[in-house]
Amino acid sequence: MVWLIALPLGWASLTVLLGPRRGAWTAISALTAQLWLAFELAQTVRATGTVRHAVGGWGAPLGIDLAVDGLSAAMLLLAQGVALPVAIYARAYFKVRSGHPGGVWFWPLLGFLIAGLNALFASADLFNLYVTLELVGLAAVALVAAGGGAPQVAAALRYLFATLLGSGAYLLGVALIYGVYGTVSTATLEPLLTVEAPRLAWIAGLLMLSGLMLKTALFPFHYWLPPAHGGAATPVSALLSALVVKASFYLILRLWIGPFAALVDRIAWLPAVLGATAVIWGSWHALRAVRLKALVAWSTVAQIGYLFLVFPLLGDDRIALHAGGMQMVSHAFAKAAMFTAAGVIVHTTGRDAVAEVAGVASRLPVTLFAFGLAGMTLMGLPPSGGFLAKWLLIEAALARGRWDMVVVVLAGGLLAAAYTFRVLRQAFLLPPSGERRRVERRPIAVLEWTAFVLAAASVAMGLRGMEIVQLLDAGT
Amino acid sequence: MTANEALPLAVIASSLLPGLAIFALPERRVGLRTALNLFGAIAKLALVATLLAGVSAGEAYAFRYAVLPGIDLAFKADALALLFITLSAVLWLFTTLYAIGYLEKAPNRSRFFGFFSLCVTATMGIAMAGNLFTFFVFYELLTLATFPLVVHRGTTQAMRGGTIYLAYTLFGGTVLLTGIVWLFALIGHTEFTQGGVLSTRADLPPWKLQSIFLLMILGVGVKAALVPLHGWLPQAMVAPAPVSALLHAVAVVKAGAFGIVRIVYEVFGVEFAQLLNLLFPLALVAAFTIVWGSLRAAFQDDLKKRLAFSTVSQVSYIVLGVALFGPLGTIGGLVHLVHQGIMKITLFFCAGNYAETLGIHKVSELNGAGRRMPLTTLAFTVGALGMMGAPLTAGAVSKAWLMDGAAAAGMGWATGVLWLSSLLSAAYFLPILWRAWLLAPPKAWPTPRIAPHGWRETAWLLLLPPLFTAAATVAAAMLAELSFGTIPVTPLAWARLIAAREYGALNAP
Amino acid sequence: MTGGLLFALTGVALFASGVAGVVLIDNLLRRILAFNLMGSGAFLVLVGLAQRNEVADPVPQAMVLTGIVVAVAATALALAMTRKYHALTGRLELTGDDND
Amino acid sequence: MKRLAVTALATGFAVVLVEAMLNLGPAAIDLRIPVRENLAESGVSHAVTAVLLNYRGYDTLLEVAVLLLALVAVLTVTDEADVAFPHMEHPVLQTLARLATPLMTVVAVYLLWAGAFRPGGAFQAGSVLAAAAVLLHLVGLLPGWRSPRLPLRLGLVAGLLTFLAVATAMLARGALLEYPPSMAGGLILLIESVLTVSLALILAGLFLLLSRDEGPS
Amino acid sequence: MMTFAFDLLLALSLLWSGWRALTTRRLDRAIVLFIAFGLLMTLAWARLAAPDIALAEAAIGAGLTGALLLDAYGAIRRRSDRT
Repeated sequence: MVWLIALPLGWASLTVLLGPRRGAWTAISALTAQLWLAFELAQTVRATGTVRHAVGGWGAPLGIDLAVDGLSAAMLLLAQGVALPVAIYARAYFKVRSGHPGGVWFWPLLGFLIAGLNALFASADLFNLYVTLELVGLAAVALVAAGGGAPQVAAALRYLFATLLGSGAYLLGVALIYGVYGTVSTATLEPLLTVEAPRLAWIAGLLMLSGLMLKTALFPFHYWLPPAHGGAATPVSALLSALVVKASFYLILRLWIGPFAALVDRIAWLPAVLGATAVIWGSWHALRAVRLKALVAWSTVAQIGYLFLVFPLLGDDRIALHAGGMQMVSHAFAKAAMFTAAGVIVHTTGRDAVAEVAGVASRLPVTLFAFGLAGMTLMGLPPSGGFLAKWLLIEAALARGRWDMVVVVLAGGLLAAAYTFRVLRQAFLLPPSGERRRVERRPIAVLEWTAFVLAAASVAMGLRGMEIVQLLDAGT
Repeated sequence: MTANEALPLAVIASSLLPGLAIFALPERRVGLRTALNLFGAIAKLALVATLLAGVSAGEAYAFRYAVLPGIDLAFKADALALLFITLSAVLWLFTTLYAIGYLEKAPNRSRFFGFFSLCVTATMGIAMAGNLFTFFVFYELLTLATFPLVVHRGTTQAMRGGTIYLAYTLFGGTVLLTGIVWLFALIGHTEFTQGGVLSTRADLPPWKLQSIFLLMILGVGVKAALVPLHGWLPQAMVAPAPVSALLHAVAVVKAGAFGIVRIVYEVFGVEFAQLLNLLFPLALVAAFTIVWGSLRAAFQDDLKKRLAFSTVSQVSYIVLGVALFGPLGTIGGLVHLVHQGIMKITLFFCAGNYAETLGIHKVSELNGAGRRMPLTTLAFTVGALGMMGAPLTAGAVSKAWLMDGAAAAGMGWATGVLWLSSLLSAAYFLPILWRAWLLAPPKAWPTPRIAPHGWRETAWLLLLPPLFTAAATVAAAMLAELSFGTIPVTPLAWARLIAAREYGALNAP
Repeated sequence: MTGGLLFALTGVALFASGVAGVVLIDNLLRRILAFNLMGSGAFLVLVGLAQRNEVADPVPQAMVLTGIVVAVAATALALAMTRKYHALTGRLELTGDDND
Repeated sequence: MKRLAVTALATGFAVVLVEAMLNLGPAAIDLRIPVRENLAESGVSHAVTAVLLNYRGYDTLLEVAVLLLALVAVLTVTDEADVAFPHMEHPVLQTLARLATPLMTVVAVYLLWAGAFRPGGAFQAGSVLAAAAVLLHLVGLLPGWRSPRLPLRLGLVAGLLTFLAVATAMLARGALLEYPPSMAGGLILLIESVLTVSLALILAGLFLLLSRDEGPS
Repeated sequence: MMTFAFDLLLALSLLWSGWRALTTRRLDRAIVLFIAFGLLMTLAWARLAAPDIALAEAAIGAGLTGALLLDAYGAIRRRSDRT
């Protein structure tokens, strides 16, 4: 587990040493090793329950503890699983666009991002989590800004202030918690934070959660996401949509079912309402988006909404939790696939307007297939992971008689279908005459197939549901 | 994994794997692609034959795979499944041959045949689904796999048809899903069982069960084209002829009808459904659809549109048969599931031939087509007569059983409906035959593409399939009672087997 | 009322005004100032509240040291991007038009 | 309108928070005790340094990573511009700076060494060195940076890599960063000294990189 | 008592300088005020018996950050003048 954090830190600094535009293979080989490590870790967790590690041998509350239970293990596996294909994609992507400013220091930034994510998923210490949040946030912002153009820098600035505001609120929350209880170790806090907790603790909880919601771009804090995710270089968009927003959501979930479990019951409706609004609002904008990548970015806003629907449904039957986990995992793969596929389309046709992808079906079948499969997951159509997530969500909602949520979920699915097919039907259209003679770049197999692999993975989740659920339940 | 578990999977694989392989094939590898297609189709037939023998001998073929706690992907090849499987497997072979001829030198054939095989796979899955979850998985898969076929031509008009098709089917799927999950939340599983899982659960509040039934029927009713959910079917006629033939005569609409059969017999159980007063309303809807479809058909000048509305009407025969409480109706409905498929595919093949050979798309252009294309027109005539229920055709058989069923169920009015629909179908088919045989051909055909060679009026692969299916239409009637020892070979015999098993003790006459 | 608590309260006020600043101020440089105020506020709360009984507590102090370094890192990045943005557009305020 | 709303919200929030703070009991846990008790094994006698590099050394490790990341980020954002021209050529200031620099270096070294038993340590020392560099730059004795060459890059990452190496080396006999008490002092000093250099370079770099993207003044 | 009065004064001046840094019209003044704020923070840390932070704040918070801000301000002004 420790190596999952140390390794990326190591190769990140190593790639700095190697210099500009170097280090692709270092990163890819290291990521392969990490994927294997994460897999091994997941096996251990499934077999023996939560894996703990007391850094410095002191143990909480004096020292910092790392703890990986089923949920964390799943997220770690997910992070490496998405990062590796995206890294392979990125290598080819920046190779063909040797002039792209985003490629100069991409690998170190990627390294720090992954290190931050892994550290975040493994940490059991509120302040340490703050540091990891900053690591992730700054790396993500830098990756966006690396795009170079004014829109990217503007988007990055928006993103930066959003994420700083978020982590600032989180930090104040941590400060209050330490003030009240004199510790920041989640394990130590859990028994202390009861319903009789002083008001300061409640405020702290609200601060931390709302700060994280801002980082997760939950409606109405979503304003920064579409420009940032839609404008960045394709591999970056993929990483951000697939992993970075998930990280802060994971933390919300972790705090919600962990330390703050006793406090949050009566406000559970709030994230759900915001989530429902996000589903509708995001889908609506995705339907109207002009640029292909903007469409995908807005769909992220909508899909994040789904995640927040689980909170009122969390309970002893862990169905809602399973739904959340399943949705995180399958959406991560699907969205990475969608962005990478969109990137291929934009790259080869040289156009990025949805209205101009006509005829792609016959020219980029693999890519379009990937896009379609990813779309399946987003729509929640079987046999995809998204479908299982939807099924579990509806099941959980029905178990508590929440028909309103059922309606939201189903409506969201139909809307997702609407904006996905908006692209697909364009792609199936015959290109207007004369289009053929347009100058186009040759499609690159690596790009096409990495997108496809990601998409296939998001669908395959639908057949491996058992394993995922078992993993999520491990160590609890 | 035992052989009995492997067989259902093999049936799925026999079209899935060739399909995936075909996707990977480059456009120009015509030979290999054809080989793959035919190999898949024939392999599937062989497997189905084994299953037929086994099931009639009382063997049970089933396979389960856990997807989520309490949710399995379950396949079972029982008698009912085999009825549908056999139909699709046979017609898939014919349609593949037809499509190879039809799409000669057309672009994107790899994509076409790839999705085509996926559709058949989905159909197999629907047929062998062991629970509603599995059924839904393949039901939606069918939707997704058909879309690229409907819009295959890539014209804006095709796109319009495709979009409408999606709008209807995805909506239907959503409603169906709601019903299924609700049921799951109530009873904790969604298995199909002989006699219905709910029949033993009279403790559950009826209104819940009734609304679940409503949701499910709405969901599958879209594909079964029950009025008013039928709007997509005529629109989807923009698809190439083989697609209309297999999908809109067999796979898609039948998937809907088949779903209704499963839901009534194996989820609710026919007695229990009767108890909840669910069958009578269903019968009414079916009856209305039968009449309405026939009426609309009569006013279509576009040949394929006319056939489409006739499909709308004919598919509801099946639903009606299911809704008629009693074994006779069941037999009638089930046997019509097969007969209507054979007859309607014949008609679509012929329509495709007219379009490909002479560029005829409208009924009003058919004058004298019989003289130029006698064989095609002959096949068309057989199919049309079958649709009217004329003697010596498969149509007559199913209609007879349905009428007996109606009588037995004490629903005299249903008999009336059937007669009325026969008259109406005569009203919209006879003019076609009259034009084709008796009127003088025009000086020039709209757009003649294929020149005649002696008595061969069009390409081999276009001509043979309709002739086969037409022959089958007659054979199904002539040899209705035929069977090899214990193995029932005709649709009718098989339907009686199913009915016997569904209604247990009281054995079908 | 102890000195620790007093500074904690000051920290709250600083944090609040910092947040208001980040949200309200359009000028990027000033926004960066506001963010730094916010941070300092949080740090004051962290140490001040922990030391409300006037006994030095090394743990939050170490945390604040970490926090300060992180803050300066963020500030540097923010400034770098602000300067780039100004170089590209000649503006110091984000406008709505580069939003999708 | 928005201005009013936000101000009102912020004020209200502050009031609520202050009110909640004013009536707050004692903390459940007091970490001062364990900090003091384990000081002996921590390898240093100054509590803050003990927390910073031993008890919560992991935070510091990640924090160094954040700094390095920030530097790389600044590198990505500021494009390959020419080296900035010195701002001013004021002889008096230059001599002053020349005198100041060695002095500051001494101070830095003292701080680093003092960190073990009284206020001070790598961060303070590093920032003093960085300040010296900034000063030299301001008076025009030290040019801004191009994108750093290999030796410089080595200096930048040395701190993190050493820290990481030591931290993971401890895995051989226990947990991450679990120094054997006997060696703790030495190891911490090693880490701190390398860190001082790297931190100085990084902090200075943040400034020297930024101050380059402008033409002649 | 005396010390508390001093703390109070310090707190108030912190708030004042911070507030002015956000509100004063001229940007350069704002930055200078911010540096002053940083130095006051140093005092505050000293009062909170946190000399380590005081050192760091002086060097990094006031020193480096201030230098960065001033430098950025200068660069931006020069560029605006050029164009």
